[in-house]
Amino acid sequence: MIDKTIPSFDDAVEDIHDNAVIHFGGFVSPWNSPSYLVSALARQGAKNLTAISTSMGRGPDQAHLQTPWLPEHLTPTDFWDVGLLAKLGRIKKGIASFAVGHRHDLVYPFEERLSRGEVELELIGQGSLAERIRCARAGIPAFYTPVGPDTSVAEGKEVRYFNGKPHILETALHADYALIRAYQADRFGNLIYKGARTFNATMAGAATITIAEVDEIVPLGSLQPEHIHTPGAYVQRIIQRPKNPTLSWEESS
Amino acid sequence: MIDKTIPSFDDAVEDIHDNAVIHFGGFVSPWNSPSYLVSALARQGAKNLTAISTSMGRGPDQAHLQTPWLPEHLTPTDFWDVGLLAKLGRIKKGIASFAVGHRHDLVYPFEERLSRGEVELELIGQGSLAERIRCARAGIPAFYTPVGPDTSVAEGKEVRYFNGKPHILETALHADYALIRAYQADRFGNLIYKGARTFNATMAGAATITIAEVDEIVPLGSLQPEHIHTPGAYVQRIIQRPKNPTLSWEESS
Amino acid sequence: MNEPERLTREIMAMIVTRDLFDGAIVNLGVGLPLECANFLSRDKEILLHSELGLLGFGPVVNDYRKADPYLTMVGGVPVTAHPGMSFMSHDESFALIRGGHIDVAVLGGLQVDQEGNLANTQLIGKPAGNLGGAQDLAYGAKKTVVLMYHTTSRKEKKILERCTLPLTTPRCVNRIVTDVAVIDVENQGLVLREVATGWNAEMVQSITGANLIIDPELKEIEL
Amino acid sequence: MNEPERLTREIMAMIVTRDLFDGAIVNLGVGLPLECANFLSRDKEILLHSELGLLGFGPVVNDYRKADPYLTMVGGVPVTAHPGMSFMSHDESFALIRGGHIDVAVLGGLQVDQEGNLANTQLIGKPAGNLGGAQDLAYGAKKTVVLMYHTTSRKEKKILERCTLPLTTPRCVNRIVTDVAVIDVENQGLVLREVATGWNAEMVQSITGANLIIDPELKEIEL
Repeated sequence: MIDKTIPSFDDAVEDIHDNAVIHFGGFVSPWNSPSYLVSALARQGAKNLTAISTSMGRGPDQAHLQTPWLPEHLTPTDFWDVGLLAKLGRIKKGIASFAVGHRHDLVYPFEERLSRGEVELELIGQGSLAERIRCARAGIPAFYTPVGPDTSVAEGKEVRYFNGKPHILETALHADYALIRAYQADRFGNLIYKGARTFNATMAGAATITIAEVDEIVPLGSLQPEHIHTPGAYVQRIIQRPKNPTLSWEESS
Repeated sequence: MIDKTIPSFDDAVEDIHDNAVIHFGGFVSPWNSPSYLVSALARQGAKNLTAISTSMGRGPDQAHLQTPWLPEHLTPTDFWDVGLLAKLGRIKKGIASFAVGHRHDLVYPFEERLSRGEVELELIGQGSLAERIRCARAGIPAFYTPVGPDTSVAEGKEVRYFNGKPHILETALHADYALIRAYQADRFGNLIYKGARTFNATMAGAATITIAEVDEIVPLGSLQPEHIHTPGAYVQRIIQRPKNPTLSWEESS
Repeated sequence: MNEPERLTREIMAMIVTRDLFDGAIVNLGVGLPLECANFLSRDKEILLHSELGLLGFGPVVNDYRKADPYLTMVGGVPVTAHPGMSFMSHDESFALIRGGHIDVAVLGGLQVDQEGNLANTQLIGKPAGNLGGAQDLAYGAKKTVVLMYHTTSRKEKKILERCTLPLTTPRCVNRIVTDVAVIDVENQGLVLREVATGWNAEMVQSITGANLIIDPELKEIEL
Repeated sequence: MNEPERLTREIMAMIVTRDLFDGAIVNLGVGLPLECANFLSRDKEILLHSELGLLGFGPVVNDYRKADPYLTMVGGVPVTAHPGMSFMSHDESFALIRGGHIDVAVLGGLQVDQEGNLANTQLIGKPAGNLGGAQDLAYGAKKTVVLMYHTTSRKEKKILERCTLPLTTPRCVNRIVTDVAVIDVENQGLVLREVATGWNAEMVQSITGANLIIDPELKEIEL
């Protein structure tokens, strides 16, 4: 019998080792961030991580600032992102399209460490980041893209002309673990997302172990085959978010 | 106001020109083949076509053989595939993974012409075919794949090593038109498929003009945003199949 | 000589939306370009796209108590549901962009030059920039419109012979809409098409760092 | 000497399904491999995949009056719905294959050689072959099992030192299951693991075109 359900978030991330390469899904919102997986990884302590994420995150102190536009009852306290791990000094390298706060008064943990030379950064546009991750899922080691020639992202990369236009060679970004967020799952690991599917659906299957944090695990057969966004073949572990939010990332759930 | 609905199949394919490159969707079944678009194109008469299709088709005489396992009431007479166009001598070149009948007693129209040297064939595995078409949709001109080195499909293609393994360079397959089949559409061109989505969902958006033949056009707003498989941005024309099947490909609908 | 009044951000946005065609698929960058969402013509169906995998959404939510947290565009801005809306993954969203399926991208700009090069990602005093999806949008959209103030808050010129900041995307800008003018990037250079009320070609040229070719049919901006 | 009885196609299929692990994702080629679908253990959950974009479907439909025309696997064979089933596009289906997410591919074979090279696409007397999805499956699956008769209907050998037919995929086969033996492809060559009742290593070697290494624990095939 297939049952990919994991009993606790601590169990879900238990085997993540130092120096692991990790995909962090979502797009900087409490409703698409794998917050409980991030907080469990923070407690677990693995370090020297390479984080692949669209944004290097805001961290625990500023995460709530992400949603100042929402009324209080829609502003969850249980929102943690890769910035928490940067704050704790667990990140060695980031591969991202957003690395710093977009205003001068917003200085995030990864940015602080970057200024001090404590972390490495590979800045890449969002489209190439998404495609490089999708290639890892699809077994494609490299592709040529028309996006990036004559800009900073082209540095050190092969340039080749197709249809008279310059293209750069981009390589797949595979990870050891993908931490993603979905709305519903069944025990086979089939996933359904609510709203924009962001990097969660892109990263599912692009890592050796994909772990999905979901709002709800539903009985097998509840998800209509046509509606499944990510087939279970891409997902190794699923875990349901707690019904009552935990107040601090240090608290197990 | 956006309304991509076309009044007749003849109108839908009216502008397809001689020497056009065309994606033919589906996977050799009456329930996923764009049969009425194929028959309209047969009537329209465009020739010297390059056909990109997983199979070069069975043609009008043998199309019904595809479903010998089905009881009569489930064996539709209105099933036409690219083989009809091959039979009529409209195809100049095929790019496909199935080019001939799989038994000696099954000789299809494209195969007959191939034996006589009247048509050109580029035989390619199904995975590389699908990915090359997806790349056209995604604006990627070329990619490296581990599938194919040291086989016939590698002939004339660049070989390059990644992770110590040989890969071949495959290029995008863009078309002038994609003729595809879906289950439901709204006037924006959003599509939903029933069952396996086959090459229909792969080809949508991989051509300058994507034309979708659908079982039903539903009012805008009927399709739940999470359930839409192909966003309307990939589709230029939609047309609903007739309620009563036509009996011959020569009959307009 | 006192400078004539410049256009408000609302009027700037309206210039952009004025030119959108019915059925256009449009991506609005964060900041100033997002203002366009508030001035879409009701006579036209414009489909807005957002990078995180959202196409055809409705206006930005004004009453945040009514916000659906699962329905936000880039920047975390809540938007409304709209008939015909669809969701997708990030990779598909950028397939849509890179593959040329977006009609118009409206982006902010720090600098644009006469070759249509765009610089809009540098963050002064920061250890790195933020690229976001700007490179893909500027490359992939059939038409790229830069919506920006004509000069910086320190009166520095932003339209130049050659960008001095790191490029986001080379040779991508088709039109520049500012608080004083509408300028098209053509093969022969920057063509001044329209000026704000009270402005003339000379005055626009004086705050522009590249030579402007004056359209013989130069007009005052009208909405 | 009369040859001992060979195994039926049903028994051959059961040898393959015997070895599938609970939770395995398996793709069955058309023809003989498809027979495996009828002998999946009820004690294990095996997810069947089909190239056209179908994962986790149920048994092949026997009563065609009950067939759902929208639910067919490759070859147009009608199958049944199953809880946990999902559908996808052709490109995603092959991302799944090429990306290494299929545990076992069971393919037919015309020839297999001692390096694990596979030839299974040539069609004698035809102007071209059919590649289908075999190249991707043979490459992408974590384990590739070839299920075929040990010799052709004309008694020609099919397990060879080197394939003479055009290769489908080089160095891809892990195990060969035939109507007389189970043979693994190892670094050192072909290892004979199991033989059918009444057969011994010598007899299998006599109809095999490559040297067989005899497993010291050679067994009679049991299900």
